[in-house]
Amino acid sequence: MRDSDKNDLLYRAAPPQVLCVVPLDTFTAIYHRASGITHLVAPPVPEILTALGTAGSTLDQLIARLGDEYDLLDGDVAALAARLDELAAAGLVSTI
Amino acid sequence: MSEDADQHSDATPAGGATSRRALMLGAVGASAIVSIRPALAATAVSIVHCSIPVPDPGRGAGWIAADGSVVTSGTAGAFAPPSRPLKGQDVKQALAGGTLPGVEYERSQAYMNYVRNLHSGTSGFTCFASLQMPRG
Amino acid sequence: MRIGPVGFRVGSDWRTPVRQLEMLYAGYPKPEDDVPDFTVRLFAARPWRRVIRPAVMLGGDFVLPDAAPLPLAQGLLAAEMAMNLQMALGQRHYLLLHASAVERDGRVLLMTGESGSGKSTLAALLSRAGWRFMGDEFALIDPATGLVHAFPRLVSLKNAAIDVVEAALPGARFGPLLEGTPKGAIRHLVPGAAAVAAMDTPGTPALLLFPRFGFAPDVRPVAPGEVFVRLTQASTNYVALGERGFDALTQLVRSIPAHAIDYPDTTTALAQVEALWRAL
Amino acid sequence: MARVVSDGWLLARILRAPGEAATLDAGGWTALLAIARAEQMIGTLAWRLQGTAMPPAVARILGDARASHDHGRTLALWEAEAARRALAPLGLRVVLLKGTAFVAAGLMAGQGRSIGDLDILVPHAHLDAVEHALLAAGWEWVKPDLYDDAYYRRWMHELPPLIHRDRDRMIDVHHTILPLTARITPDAAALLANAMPLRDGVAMLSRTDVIVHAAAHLFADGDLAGGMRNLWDVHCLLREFGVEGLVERAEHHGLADAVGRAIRLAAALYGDGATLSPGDRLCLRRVTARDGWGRATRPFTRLGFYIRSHWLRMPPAMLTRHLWTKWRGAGRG
Repeated sequence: MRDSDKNDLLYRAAPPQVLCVVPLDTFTAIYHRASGITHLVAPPVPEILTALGTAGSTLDQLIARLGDEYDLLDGDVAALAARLDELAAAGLVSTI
Repeated sequence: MSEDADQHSDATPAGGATSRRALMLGAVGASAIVSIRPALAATAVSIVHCSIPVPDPGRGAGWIAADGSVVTSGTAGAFAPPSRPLKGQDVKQALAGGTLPGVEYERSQAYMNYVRNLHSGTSGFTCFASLQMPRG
Repeated sequence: MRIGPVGFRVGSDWRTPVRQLEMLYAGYPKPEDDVPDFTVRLFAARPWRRVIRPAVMLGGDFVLPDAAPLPLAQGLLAAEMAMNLQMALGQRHYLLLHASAVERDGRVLLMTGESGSGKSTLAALLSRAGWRFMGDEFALIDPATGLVHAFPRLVSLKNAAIDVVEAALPGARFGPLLEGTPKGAIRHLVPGAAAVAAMDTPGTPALLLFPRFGFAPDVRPVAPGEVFVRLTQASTNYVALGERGFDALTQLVRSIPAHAIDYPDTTTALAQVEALWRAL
Repeated sequence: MARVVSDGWLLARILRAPGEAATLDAGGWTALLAIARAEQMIGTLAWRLQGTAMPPAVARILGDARASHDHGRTLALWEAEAARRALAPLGLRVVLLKGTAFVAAGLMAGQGRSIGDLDILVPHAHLDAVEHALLAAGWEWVKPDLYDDAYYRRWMHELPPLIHRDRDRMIDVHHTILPLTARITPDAAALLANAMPLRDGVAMLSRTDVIVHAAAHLFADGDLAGGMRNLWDVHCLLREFGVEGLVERAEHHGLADAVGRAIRLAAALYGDGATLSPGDRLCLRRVTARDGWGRATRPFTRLGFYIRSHWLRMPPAMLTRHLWTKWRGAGRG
């Protein structure tokens, strides 16, 4: 997929009621009720899930929202896209 | 467990109201999610058909040295990684004293040393573990 | 027979393994309501293999198609393996941790590690030093209460551990010495009468250790994130329990300290354990 | 109770009339649980006996079975969702088959049912696109064997099985409901055209087609393995959907015989009984071949049905070639 296509994609986080989130240390354990799968995640994953929400955001909207909330040490859209791809593969984010 | 979720979102802006928390998005090739898989595969399918990626795509690319460590691509004496993940069944046979199919002895030894060094949290670990645990 | 809260029924094409089980599990009660949780069957692959080079196949409610048969001389081991298999594949009430467990003052020490880490040996030795033996293979965590339930099946001692424990527990009862099994020499130790008498009393988890035999003495804390992943891999039914497993495991990980201990000999290990226990 | 019948009939009797569980002693319960586990119907039994009086140990075991089924249902529905997400960019809806369809639609047949693979039906013309989309979404081929692969692609009604690399779950992608080698050719286009939507991008076969498929799967394809469960499916589907239009639809697909037999056997096992032919009785003998230890019994009846299943699927010369290749393959392994 070309990057221009990716910018138009709407990413949606799994709704909070299907996630059970337990911070352990730098890692956070997430039980995804819809899939029955446990994920152990590191930052910035919990932050992305919170900022993304279920309404749907584009990459640019999401990175702007994260920038409002945090000091982004590497404001790299490609890196954010990689994180979202990973989240989509895990089923915690959908693009459809 | 909903309290936990609340607790977590409270904890997120740690550092107080005056300074915002720093956040790294990480590198493109890095990985921030480990999905937990069954420790003992409950069906024959997963034991025979599980696979071990060499090296773990979550931990970046590289070649495999003779001792199984992941080194910079092109390092002398190291081997380019296999194009496809190793199959559980092939690894099982190699563990019993053979070589991996379709590769020469030294290369097989290097890949197998990588497999032996796998630890939990790494892709392929569960496959390797289940191959070693024929019983519960 | 009933081991801890779990009832088994064992059927066999041969008399010997059943007789050995009856002898070794003589002090154990019958299953609750006489309805066992699991059925285990030891059977011949072909009818004539009952008598000619008899080979024991493992059967029951839950089976691994890959499991290789064992010679009849190791029939007792086959029965134990088949029972473990029912637990590993079929247990859906308790979160199973591949761990040994001992209890003192109602509080439980859990020890988990690969085969050869010494968790069985240490549990057997601690049971002589004022601890109640709860099990050497599976610790059962009740997701509803977070308590550890005992599963005091026969202790499976391997290779060098056989001599160590025989010397330390001179009055104990043992099964026959099984040579040349897939895991080397194996001898089963019968848990003490006190362990069986108290097996219906659960305990509160208090400390988790990851022992490792054959290294210079070392004790280091293990972070909760790592403990969590290691325990999911030390549990055969974590994934199958779904959210109940997640709740039970995250609660356990957040409520008790965890340490890795390396030890060159069992005397060192027992001292390490007592020191960590006192520091709780 | 005059005599404890410890074969598949014990399970059938309790599923038909849960009240009769009150007559079971400890041995009867033990046999019932072993048979239900062996037939992969312990979840169905647990659901059916909910609220019935039983010993505490049995209540505990069946309670665990219900929890286990709930988790299995979650996993099955998630696989369907994963397939939907993978195929949505192609503009294709996922037509769910078998167990996953039953739980997705909330049918009685799905209550407590164990579900293994995900089975879906897609148009034959889109098979290549579907294959690529699934491979891109993390599914991988299970069988590396070239003969098997070529065999599947040429003769079977489905793609060679795929397994998901992270979730270890298999998907069977069907383009029709019987192998192309079978002598009967159901109308696959009609199956797709009449599928009932369940939600966005997800559908299941129509009320009549779903029963036709269950019957086809049992008699024209399989060797009756899992017959107790499949006939329970048929029994539940008939209860909820009735028989209106069923005969005409079965005839349209060329499966009137299979559907007729499925209705008779389901009624004999789980319903009000039926007039049975000698062939029906033989089928029931095969289906209920289980003892109180959960062991498969009646080996010759089983073997007969195994050979019959291949006979139905393949012309004789092809069958010989197939068995020969498989036999040589087994020898090599």
